[in-house]
Amino acid sequence: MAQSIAKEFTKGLWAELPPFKLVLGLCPVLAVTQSVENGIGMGLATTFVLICSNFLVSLLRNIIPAKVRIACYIVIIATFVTIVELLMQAYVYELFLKLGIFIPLIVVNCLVLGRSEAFAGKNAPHMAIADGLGMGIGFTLSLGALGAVRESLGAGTILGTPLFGPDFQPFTFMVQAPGAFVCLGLMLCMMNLIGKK
Amino acid sequence: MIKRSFIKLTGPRLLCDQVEPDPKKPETIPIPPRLVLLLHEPLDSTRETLIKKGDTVKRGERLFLYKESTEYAVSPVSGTITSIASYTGDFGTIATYFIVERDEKDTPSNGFAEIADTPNLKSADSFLRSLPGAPPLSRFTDPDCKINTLVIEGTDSDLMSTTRQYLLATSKEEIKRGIQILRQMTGVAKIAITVPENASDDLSAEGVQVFKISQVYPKALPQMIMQDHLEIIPVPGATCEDQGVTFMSIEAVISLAKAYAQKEPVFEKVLTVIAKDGTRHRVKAVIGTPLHRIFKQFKLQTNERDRIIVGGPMMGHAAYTLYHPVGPDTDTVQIQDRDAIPYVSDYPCINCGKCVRVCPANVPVNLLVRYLEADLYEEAADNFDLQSCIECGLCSYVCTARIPLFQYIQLGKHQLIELETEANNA
Amino acid sequence: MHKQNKYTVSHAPFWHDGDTVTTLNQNIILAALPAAIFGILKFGAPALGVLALAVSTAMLWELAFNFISKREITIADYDSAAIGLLVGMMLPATAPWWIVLIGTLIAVVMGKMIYGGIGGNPFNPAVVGISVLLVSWNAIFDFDAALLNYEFGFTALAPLGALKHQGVAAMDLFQIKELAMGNQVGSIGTVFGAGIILGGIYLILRGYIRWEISLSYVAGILITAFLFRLVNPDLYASPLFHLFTGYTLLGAFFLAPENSSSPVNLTAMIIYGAMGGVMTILIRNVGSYADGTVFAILLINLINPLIDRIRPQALGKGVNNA
Amino acid sequence: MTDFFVLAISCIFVNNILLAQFLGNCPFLGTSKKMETAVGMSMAVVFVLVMAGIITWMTDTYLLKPLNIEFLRTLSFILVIASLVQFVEMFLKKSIPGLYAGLGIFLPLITTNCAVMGACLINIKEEYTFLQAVVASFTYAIGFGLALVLFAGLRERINIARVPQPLQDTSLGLVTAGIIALSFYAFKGMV
Amino acid sequence: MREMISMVVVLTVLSAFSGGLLATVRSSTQDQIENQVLKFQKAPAIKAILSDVSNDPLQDRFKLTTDGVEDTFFVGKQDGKATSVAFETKGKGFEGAIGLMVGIDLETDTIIGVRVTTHSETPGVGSRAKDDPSFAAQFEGQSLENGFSVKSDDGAIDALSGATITSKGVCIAATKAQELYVKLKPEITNQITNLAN
Ligand SMILES: Cc1cc2nc3c(=O)[nH]c(=O)nc-3n(C[C@H](O)[C@H](O)[C@H](O)COP(=O)(O)O)c2cc1C
Ligand SMILES: Cc1cc2nc3c(=O)[nH]c(=O)nc-3n(C[C@H](O)[C@H](O)[C@H](O)COP(=O)(O)O)c2cc1C
Ligand SMILES: Cc1cc2nc3c(=O)[nH]c(=O)nc-3n(C[C@H](O)[C@H](O)[C@H](O)COP(=O)(O)O)c2cc1C
Ligand SMILES: Cc1cc2nc3c(=O)[nH]c(=O)nc-3n(C[C@H](O)[C@H](O)[C@H](O)CO)c2cc1C
Ligand code: SF4
Ligand code: SF4
Ligand code: SF4
Ligand code: FES
Repeated sequence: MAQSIAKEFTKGLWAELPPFKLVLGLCPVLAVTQSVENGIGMGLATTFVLICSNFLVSLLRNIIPAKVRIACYIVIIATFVTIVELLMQAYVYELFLKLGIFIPLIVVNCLVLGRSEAFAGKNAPHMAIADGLGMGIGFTLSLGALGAVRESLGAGTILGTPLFGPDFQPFTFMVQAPGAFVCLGLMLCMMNLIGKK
Repeated sequence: MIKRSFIKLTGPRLLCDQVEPDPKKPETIPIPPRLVLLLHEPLDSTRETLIKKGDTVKRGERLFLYKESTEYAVSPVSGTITSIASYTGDFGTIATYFIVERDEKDTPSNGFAEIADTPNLKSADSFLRSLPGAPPLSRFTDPDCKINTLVIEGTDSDLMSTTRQYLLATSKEEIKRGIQILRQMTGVAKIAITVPENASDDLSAEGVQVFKISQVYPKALPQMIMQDHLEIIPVPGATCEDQGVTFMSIEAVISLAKAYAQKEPVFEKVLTVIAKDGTRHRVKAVIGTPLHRIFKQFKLQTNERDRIIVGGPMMGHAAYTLYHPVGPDTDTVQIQDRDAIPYVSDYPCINCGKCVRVCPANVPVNLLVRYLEADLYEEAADNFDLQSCIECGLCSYVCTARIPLFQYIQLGKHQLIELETEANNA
Repeated sequence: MHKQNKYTVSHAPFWHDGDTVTTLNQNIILAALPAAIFGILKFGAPALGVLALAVSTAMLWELAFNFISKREITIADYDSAAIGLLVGMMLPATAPWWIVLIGTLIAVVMGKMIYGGIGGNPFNPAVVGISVLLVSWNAIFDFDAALLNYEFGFTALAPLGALKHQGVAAMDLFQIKELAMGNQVGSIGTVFGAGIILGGIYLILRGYIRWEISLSYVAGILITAFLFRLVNPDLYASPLFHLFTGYTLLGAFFLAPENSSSPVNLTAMIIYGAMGGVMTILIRNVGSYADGTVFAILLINLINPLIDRIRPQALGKGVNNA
Repeated sequence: MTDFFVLAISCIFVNNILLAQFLGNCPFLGTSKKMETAVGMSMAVVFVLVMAGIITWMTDTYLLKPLNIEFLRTLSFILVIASLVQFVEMFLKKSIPGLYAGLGIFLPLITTNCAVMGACLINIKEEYTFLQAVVASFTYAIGFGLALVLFAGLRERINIARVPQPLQDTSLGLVTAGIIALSFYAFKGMV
Repeated sequence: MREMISMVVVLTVLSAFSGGLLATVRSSTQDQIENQVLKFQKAPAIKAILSDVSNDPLQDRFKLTTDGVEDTFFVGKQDGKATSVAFETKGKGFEGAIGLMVGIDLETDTIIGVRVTTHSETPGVGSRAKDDPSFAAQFEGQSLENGFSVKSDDGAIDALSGATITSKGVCIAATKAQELYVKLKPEITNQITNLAN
């Protein structure tokens, strides 16, 4: 039992690491990873929604009629997204401004709905939480890593701390839109290389 | 053979050779003691053949491999069969060869003589298929083809070759007689003859249309003639016969005339042999003569890794042995020095577009080759016009990346047929 | 049985016109030399340094990629050398070494090698390299600042920069003839318009680039600039001014006709070239950038696969079996 | 009129929803391997985005704002879009089966497509009037389709090139998308 | 039929629950959110501009409506007397709108200072309008008789190198502030008197 919880948790960290292994939920990954802070913030917001919605969906899985399940999932997810939205506005407003439209868009993040549909709707609550937590942490780490690469090259800093000397002229391509695609593509290539070995 | 001109705005303009103004008579090659006869039917080692090693054959006798065989070879000499074996051609096509050891008696077979009084399509087809020039008589008897046009090719379709032009210029009488026989025999409505654009057209009196063919390669190819002169657009994937047109070499016409005149098939084939240095020898050799006999006559040296080309440089094929025989349709043979052989590469297409510019059939070769390389034959045929290719070889000739494009295309067409048969069998 | 020679057996055709990828690239480099050498004479040793570093690093990046991906070594085809040279020619002589290094890395690896090497790249590699540099270190391409320490015998102002800042009045500072002869401030290999045209004509005559693309590109530039000027001569510069400044001519003869990323059919080539010219002028006259050539070329590279579907019907296509 | 033209140019090119706003990337990568699917998806997006743009604009203007419950925007928009897609699907299935056969498989994908939801939210954020919202929705969708179709054209070629194994497919697709986004810099500052 | 009912019931209950939950969260975060908006978007700029005031300008604020647009004005006082006012205007930059807080001395009608509040300019290029104090300093002490423009438009402002468009955007915003101030001066004075009472 414990082992399988551990399994559900760890699969999100490598075997099904979003967004690399499941190429879903790309928009926030690309749009908000100019910095580590943004990436992790977005990741945590998504994780919160993932865990809560996974839990509630799983709890209600026997009550929700199959035909309206997607609608119910959407209501549940949207509720938690709005809660995150409000909480972030109230307590981490600066981050909220940077993430902008992508916070409400968690509601359509294919990853969140995908987990409800593929996992939470069929499994017990504790498993669903483990799954949500694993996927969420995997997602957060991915966003953080991407943010780290982009921020360090594109701005010469990590979490705002300068990495290089004052003469350094940052590789701004990395923090711009095209750089996001290129960076994610190259990271995916790295993952493929590592995965093959 | 570096052919690139310095200024190349418009791509290459390859001109077919023209026969010399006052051609010499061909030199006759003595009939060799042993002849190699090719038969276009595979040998099945599990079955007993009709003809066996040690059998004797008469001059003009037809050799069938099995009882129900329709393909046959004709022995130009009387003698003994000393061996029967398989011969591998392009794309794994398997033929069979016989070796006939000539005897001194030279006994004729009188099969053809019996029916030679009244020229008739069916009997001609059953005796004269391997006349010099290889008349496509079976096409007329094939109920699936409704042939209404016969085009006699007095022009050589490939570069370097001048054999047909030579015959056109020197055998007017036979040609006229041959055309009469053909008209009578086939009843075909329209007969045309192709001549080089600067030749005199004193054949028109015969009620034969004369097509003047540009010297520019590949204007003398059957599909080009259909398009330019018959105004029939060749349909991709269909043969000329499917569209009611058949092409016949001028030598076939001449041989038919001679055969009916002397009531015996003829065996002597005219061909042009081109040495490494480009000197030409016009030759008359019996069908089945191994090439090395001819080379010996002119003291032509061949070395390891040279290339022996049967046919022209654009569409011919390379023989792997000097024992390759003169066939009914062998018009040209040339030896290419190993240092003149252009290399091919497995580079990817760099999209330079030269092939597209040069292709007479507007095939998007640059894209086609990518699909062929990826073994996507059906897609290649559906979207990239594989079947429109008329096999002129120009794309390979110009390819900057030196991809064997023409080979890929032929392979693709071959694979398509395989896929189709597979689908039909399933 | 006597010994048989082994003959070469392969498929027709048995002749070839003699072109190879190597000769193609050698000729492109040769054609680029007049403009490049002019740049070296004008900007001195630093220009030579940039070009040499660009060519050598471009080849090294390809070599490294060949090693890492365990593929055949392909640098002998001079393709990377040509890419490196073009990247170098688009940089100012004072570009720091690391800019050159990063520029060729992106051009060769991201522009070409990851697509499977020569022939696979959907975008012009040199243009990919330069455009990434441009959006990252915009200041490097501020030619006025870059060439501050040079003494020239002519107006030492980058023409397109002056046009963007001072408006069309800036045109009076320059004479077309002077611009064409290379008496202007700019990157190493693009100031000498006449030299680029010379190289372009050489390539066209020798059939190494598709003339349809180059000519329609130039026509697109001239016609669009002319139309803008017709509408408001007080706002927009003349066609010839646009032609002989910035990367225009390099774009027309060396960048747009890059084989792999451009179309091969007539109509498509003309649309492609003309679009490139039109977009270049649009960016200069309406958009943000002083010189829009590289983005215009990326854009036409992008539409290439779609427009190259416009091609003549293949023989017999669509004919019913009569 | 010129205002709408400028808005249209802005939405199609300058602020392209995919390449400048980062919305709708999953279908961008997922449906661009073949030209056919790219065209199908593009048409489906045009269809749905215009309707969703109109309905969400009305929801926001006539329901959420008057009742001062804008905090329910996310919830109401996603519900409206999801039901709209359901409805369109049923309608097409019954009435225009031909179109349904073409678009059918793409419709469910659209529910979870940032492009649709995102464009609706942008309409509100930018405080567009009704007509502006309609034009913006339509032209955002056109911009989406344009980018998708161009991308598919490239990918069809890339797919048959000799791409090193670890880069194949999505990885190289992303890098290519990056260069496409770079090429759209051409339109910077044009409106 | 039973299924139908259960579908409707489940959806309704879920929606009601969601609405209730959200309304609760909303009401408990509302004030906090408003504070945050002021604090993060306006406060730093206002504090920087109205640095030597004795009151809290965030508290002493009023709203005015012109042409249907509502603007908030923040009043700075010294020794209980209103000496300055700050408000925000917008200009169009390279990537989008640039928000500019403009502080004005009520007596001399000159600019005390300006600060960029919100923008989406390129990091390292246009973003220097916000980060580079020397750019904003050019506006200090300028009179409000005319608008502002960069030198290439025959104005007096030195553009940021490589970011002329951003610079123009800031000038547009400053010019708007000037126009607004000239137009609203009487009303502003009015409101300030009201505020004092
Ligand atoms: C692999 C590697 C990457 C480097 N990347 C950068 C870089 O991106 N930016 C930079 O300013 N310096 C970079 N450096 C250079 C050093 O960090 C150091 O700043 C430099 O040697 C000092 O040179 P300078 O004083 O001439 O600027 C890099 C060095 C190495 C070895
Ligand atoms: C495909 C093929 C390959 C042959 N290879 C040889 C060979 O290697 N050596 C040989 O002596 N004869 C070879 N022959 C020829 C016959 O075996 C026979 O020897 C030939 O007809 C002798 O001809 P000649 O007397 O003119 O040399 C070959 C024939 C064919 C069709
Ligand atoms: C990646 C990139 C980002 C840019 N960002 C800005 C910007 O934020 N603000 C701006 O005014 N110009 C920006 N530009 C525009 C260029 O700097 C352009 O040259 C400028 O509009 C003209 O400014 P200049 O006259 O000072 O060179 C950017 C250019 C690039 C390549
Ligand atoms: C891989 C590499 C990247 C570099 N990138 C930068 C850069 O982005 N900005 C910069 O000013 N210098 C860069 N440098 C160069 C280094 O910092 C250089 O010594 C000084 O910038 C020269 O003033 C780079 C050096 C290397 C080796
Ligand atoms: S190409 Fe045409 S003429 Fe030639 S053999 Fe085939 S069908 Fe006959
Ligand atoms: S061989 Fe090549 S050039 Fe000739 S028709 Fe076929 S595709 Fe065209
Ligand atoms: S000639 Fe060769 S390299 Fe050039 S486009 Fe054709 S196939 Fe490609
Ligand atoms: S996350 Fe945007 S479409 Fe999937």
